[in-house]
Amino acid sequence: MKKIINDPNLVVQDMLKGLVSAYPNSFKQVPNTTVIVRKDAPATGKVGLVSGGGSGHEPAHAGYVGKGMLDAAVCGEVFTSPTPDQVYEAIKAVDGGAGVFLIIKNYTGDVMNFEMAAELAQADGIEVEQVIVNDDVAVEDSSFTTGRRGIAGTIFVHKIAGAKAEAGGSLQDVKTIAEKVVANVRSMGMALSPCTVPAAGKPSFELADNEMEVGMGIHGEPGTERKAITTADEIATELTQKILDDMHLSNGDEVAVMVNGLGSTPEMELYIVNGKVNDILKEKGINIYKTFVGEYMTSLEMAGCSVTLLKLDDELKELLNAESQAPAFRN
Amino acid sequence: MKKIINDPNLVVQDMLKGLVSAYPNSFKQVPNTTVIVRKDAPATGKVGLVSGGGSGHEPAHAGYVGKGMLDAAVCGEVFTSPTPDQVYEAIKAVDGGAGVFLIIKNYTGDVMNFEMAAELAQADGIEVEQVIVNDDVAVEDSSFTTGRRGIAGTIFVHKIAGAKAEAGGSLQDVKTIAEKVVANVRSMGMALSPCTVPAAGKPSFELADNEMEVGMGIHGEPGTERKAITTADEIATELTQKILDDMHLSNGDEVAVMVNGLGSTPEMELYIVNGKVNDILKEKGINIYKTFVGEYMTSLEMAGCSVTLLKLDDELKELLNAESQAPAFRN
Amino acid sequence: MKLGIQEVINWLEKTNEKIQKNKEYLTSLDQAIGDGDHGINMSRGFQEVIGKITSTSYNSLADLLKDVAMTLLSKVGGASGPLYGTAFLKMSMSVKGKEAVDKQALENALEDALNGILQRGKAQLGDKTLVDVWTPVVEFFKNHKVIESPSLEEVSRNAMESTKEVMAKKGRAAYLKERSIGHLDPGSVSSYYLFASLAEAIKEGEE
Amino acid sequence: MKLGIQEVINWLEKTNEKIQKNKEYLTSLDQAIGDGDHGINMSRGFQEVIGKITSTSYNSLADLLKDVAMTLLSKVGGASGPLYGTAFLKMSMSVKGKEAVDKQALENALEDALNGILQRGKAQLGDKTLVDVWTPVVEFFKNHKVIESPSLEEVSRNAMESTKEVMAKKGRAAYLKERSIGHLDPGSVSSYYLFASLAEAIKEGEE
Ligand SMILES: Nc1ncnc2c1ncn2[C@@H]1O[C@H](COP(=O)(O)OP(=O)(O)O)[C@@H](O)[C@H]1O
Ligand SMILES: Nc1ncnc2c1ncn2[C@@H]1O[C@H](COP(=O)(O)OP(=O)(O)O)[C@@H](O)[C@H]1O
Ligand SMILES: [Mg+2]
Ligand SMILES: [Mg+2]
Ligand SMILES: [Mg+2]
Ligand SMILES: [Mg+2]
Repeated sequence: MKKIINDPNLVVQDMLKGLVSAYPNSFKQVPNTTVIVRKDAPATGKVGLVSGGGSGHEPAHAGYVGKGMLDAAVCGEVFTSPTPDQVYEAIKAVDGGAGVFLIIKNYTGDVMNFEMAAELAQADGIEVEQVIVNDDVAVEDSSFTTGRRGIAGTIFVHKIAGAKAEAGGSLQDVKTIAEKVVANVRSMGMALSPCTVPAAGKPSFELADNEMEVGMGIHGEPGTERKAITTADEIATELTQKILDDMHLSNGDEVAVMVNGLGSTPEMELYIVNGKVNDILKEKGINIYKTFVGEYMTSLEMAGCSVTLLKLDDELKELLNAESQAPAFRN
Repeated sequence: MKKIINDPNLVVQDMLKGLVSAYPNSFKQVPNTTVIVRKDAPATGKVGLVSGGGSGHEPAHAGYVGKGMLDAAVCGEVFTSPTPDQVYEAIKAVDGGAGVFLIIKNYTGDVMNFEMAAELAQADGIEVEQVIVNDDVAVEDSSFTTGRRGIAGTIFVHKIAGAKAEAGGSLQDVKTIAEKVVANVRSMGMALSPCTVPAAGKPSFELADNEMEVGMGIHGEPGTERKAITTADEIATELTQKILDDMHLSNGDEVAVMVNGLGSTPEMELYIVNGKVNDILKEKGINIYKTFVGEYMTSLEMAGCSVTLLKLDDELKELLNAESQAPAFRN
Repeated sequence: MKLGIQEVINWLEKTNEKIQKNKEYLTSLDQAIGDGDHGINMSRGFQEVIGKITSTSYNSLADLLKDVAMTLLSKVGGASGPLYGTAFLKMSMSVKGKEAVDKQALENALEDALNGILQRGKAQLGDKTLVDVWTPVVEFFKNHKVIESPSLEEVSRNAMESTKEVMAKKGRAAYLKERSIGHLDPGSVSSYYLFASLAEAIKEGEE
Repeated sequence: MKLGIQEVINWLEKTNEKIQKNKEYLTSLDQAIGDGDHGINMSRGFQEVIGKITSTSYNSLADLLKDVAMTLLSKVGGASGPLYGTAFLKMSMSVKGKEAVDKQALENALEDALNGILQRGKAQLGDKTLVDVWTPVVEFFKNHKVIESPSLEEVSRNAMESTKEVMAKKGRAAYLKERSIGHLDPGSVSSYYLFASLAEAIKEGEE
């Protein structure tokens, strides 16, 4: 394991220190927690937005804290959902009287921990609502299982629900729009190499020199299929097609595209993938309204990428374009 | 070599396609070249800013093309300076009558190719000026040798010279401010792992599991020293101290800090480094005006980071804060 | 059988020892079909539990178990944190007012804990989760008047081993579908440590 | 000695063959003390040169050499592109109006080329650059009335090999300081291919 760290068990604490000192005018840390909130929190009369999850997905989620996006991010241990007490602290810190909205990625741990926190806050009289993001089409959407995971599409939920809250939307408005984003966003990813959780000290899985893993999660979980590595064009085609199979987009529909790097994939490669995604969508008559290429939801130093499509209408477009002051998503 | 690419010899071409299709409203590609220019170029009456170099440093330099920063980026083959004819095309494309300014990183190849292009453009009657960025304190600043390399500090030159040009500065004004940035910016980097040029197919150097390379360049060039890997705090201290030794900052001085990832270092680790850089500067009474943490000047998938300090005065602060619409530097 | 405060602390210390000793093993099980943090999570959590309960003096079993619950809830995280936390919280509620538990009281506490786990995690028996260990253990208590330590250990071990050949339907391993077969469920292994330790604590309590 | 258009094309084709054959070798030399692209750069450039000159018919040596220069300038990039490009541009200017070069004209052309390289790159003899090969080759021409092919090859080979033991002062290898000692300079090796091929072309031209 080669990492630029101090004590492997203190990486989250050390990271938070460096994060707050990078943006002293935008962020503050709730004392004795791993919660990052907007400096001006709570914003009176505004719905407070809280997201979070395990660390190791930077810039998710603290990088999305800022005017127009999240009010708080709860940073768990690496790849481990944060505990209910931490989420509860975040809810209290951002409650400005208009209720608090939780954006939860669909992992058993996140769902349980956030829900327990919501119960604690509700007991205090804070109104809490939530959305569960499950954009990963690699996984079957079945009610008998855990269902789909939440991956890079979550960023669009942050952005659009954040804009709604900033514009003065009620807790119910924010919930409605967040659910609309979740209903219209799909993602799929692949990896060329695993990542190493600092405290574990060894890679999460192993891949031969000619192998790639398709449909893997963002926590070093193995994917749905392992196969011989192909070209960027074939990878882009496979990911995009899998999404389109699930989305039923038609000629003339408008989408936002995100080509997301998982940690160690050079931006050059992400752009190569984007070129092909673009071709595929154009060929089908799907209009690309806006494209995001970069590292939005990573998995430590995993090599690989994901593609996300968000189907847009006028309301979503307006909110997507609204101002954001979050360090990792400036609009 | 595991990469998400098609033909290794066509990575630059494929990347440019994906880049232009990601930002169709901001960028255009000069036909039959590897030159990316602002969609509205040339801006009549504004000094045109051109930078560039080998590819593989994304988002440098095309990511810095946009209102308030560069007018054009010339993208050479991976780690290979672009040829004079390409730079010449860029100069012609952004010449709006007020002259063209070249921002060149101090590598023999870049300097020679850009200067030949400048000669061609001057022969056409276009006024051309240039600055050579040499912020890397790893390398001795000697007039008997090639001198210092240009690395991540270049981004501050783009930003500040770009703001000056956007504000209506003359070619001489832009040159003066660019030289001021160069005089006040210093960087130093280290790597934990090498990178692989796609067409070469094998890593640029080898490092044992417990080794790091200090003072290496951004092209896979070996560094100035190879030693046992230490903690993030020690790495941050070594890089910052080497810079401070060269800069003579005193109590009360103000700086901008950049902690730059080289390609595959998780943002978490960059923030850990930033936390320590912050401590060191605070301890010395140096005020941190603004901090930039992220991937600004990469070296494909190299693991490692660099630290950059820019000493500020009121003029530099104002220009640093000016609006920028470049995809990789939004202000 | 009678477990008082000392015996429960003994149970938790034995559990902690097994978890610390097998931290890397648990993590490697989770790397195979999950995200590779189960050993780290359990190790962090139980270390804190031991720190807490050995530095506090307790008059009631419920208080002790509540501290365990709250420590697990706030230190483990992931899926296992709320599940183990809920389990101990339910046990604490179940033993309220008691200074020690006999066989029946322990059975009730474990059953309440299992119900808490089921409610919180919504898994069913056979989904390849720690429910697959807790369920047969509770059944075993129900079906036997007297709890023989070796049998308790055996029941929980067999239950843990049985998770190997099933396909996961809950938790991260569910994403792997068929590929989850052939691997032990990490949470079932940590639950096995809990019950193997309970068996030891029961036995030592009788000596 | 007389080199006309055919002989110069022969020279360049032989150079190209050596470069293509040693592409990976040149790259690995550049990986050791530079950035690992010299083989890629030279291979791309010379392939284009051969494509260009074999698909064009020339009446003048100057036109041929100018096409070589422009192709190298626009296809090689890096440090070597402008240097080799400048060298061939200066040679083209030097042979203006000539249909072929004799020994003296070739000597003048090479000297002009070297001066162009020195002006463009500002390196000095001993800086561990291709100047360390070009300088002794030009000296050799000046000091000999007749150019013996084997001697030309030997002079350039020795010069190339001599770069191994010196410390770089120009080019990327300079950043390595002492650590550059013990490695051949990649540009000197490609220049050696150029002169070894020239020696062959001269010999074949005389046959
Ligand atoms: N819904 C559930 N119900 C019961 N147990 C579960 C459920 N989901 C996961 N588990 C258990 O949790 C274990 C994983 O715990 P851990 O690795 O600590 O958390 P995470 O999966 O969040 O990384 C699994 O092995 C399984 O036994
Ligand atoms: N200033 C210079 N003068 C002469 N030759 C130089 C100079 N700088 C570099 N070279 C030559 O160029 C070679 C490197 O070429 P190449 O690898 O293609 O370019 P780059 O160094 O830009 O990657 C070196 O081996 C050296 O021989
Ligand atoms: Mg986890
Ligand atoms: Mg180069
Ligand atoms: Mg886990
Ligand atoms: Mg080179």
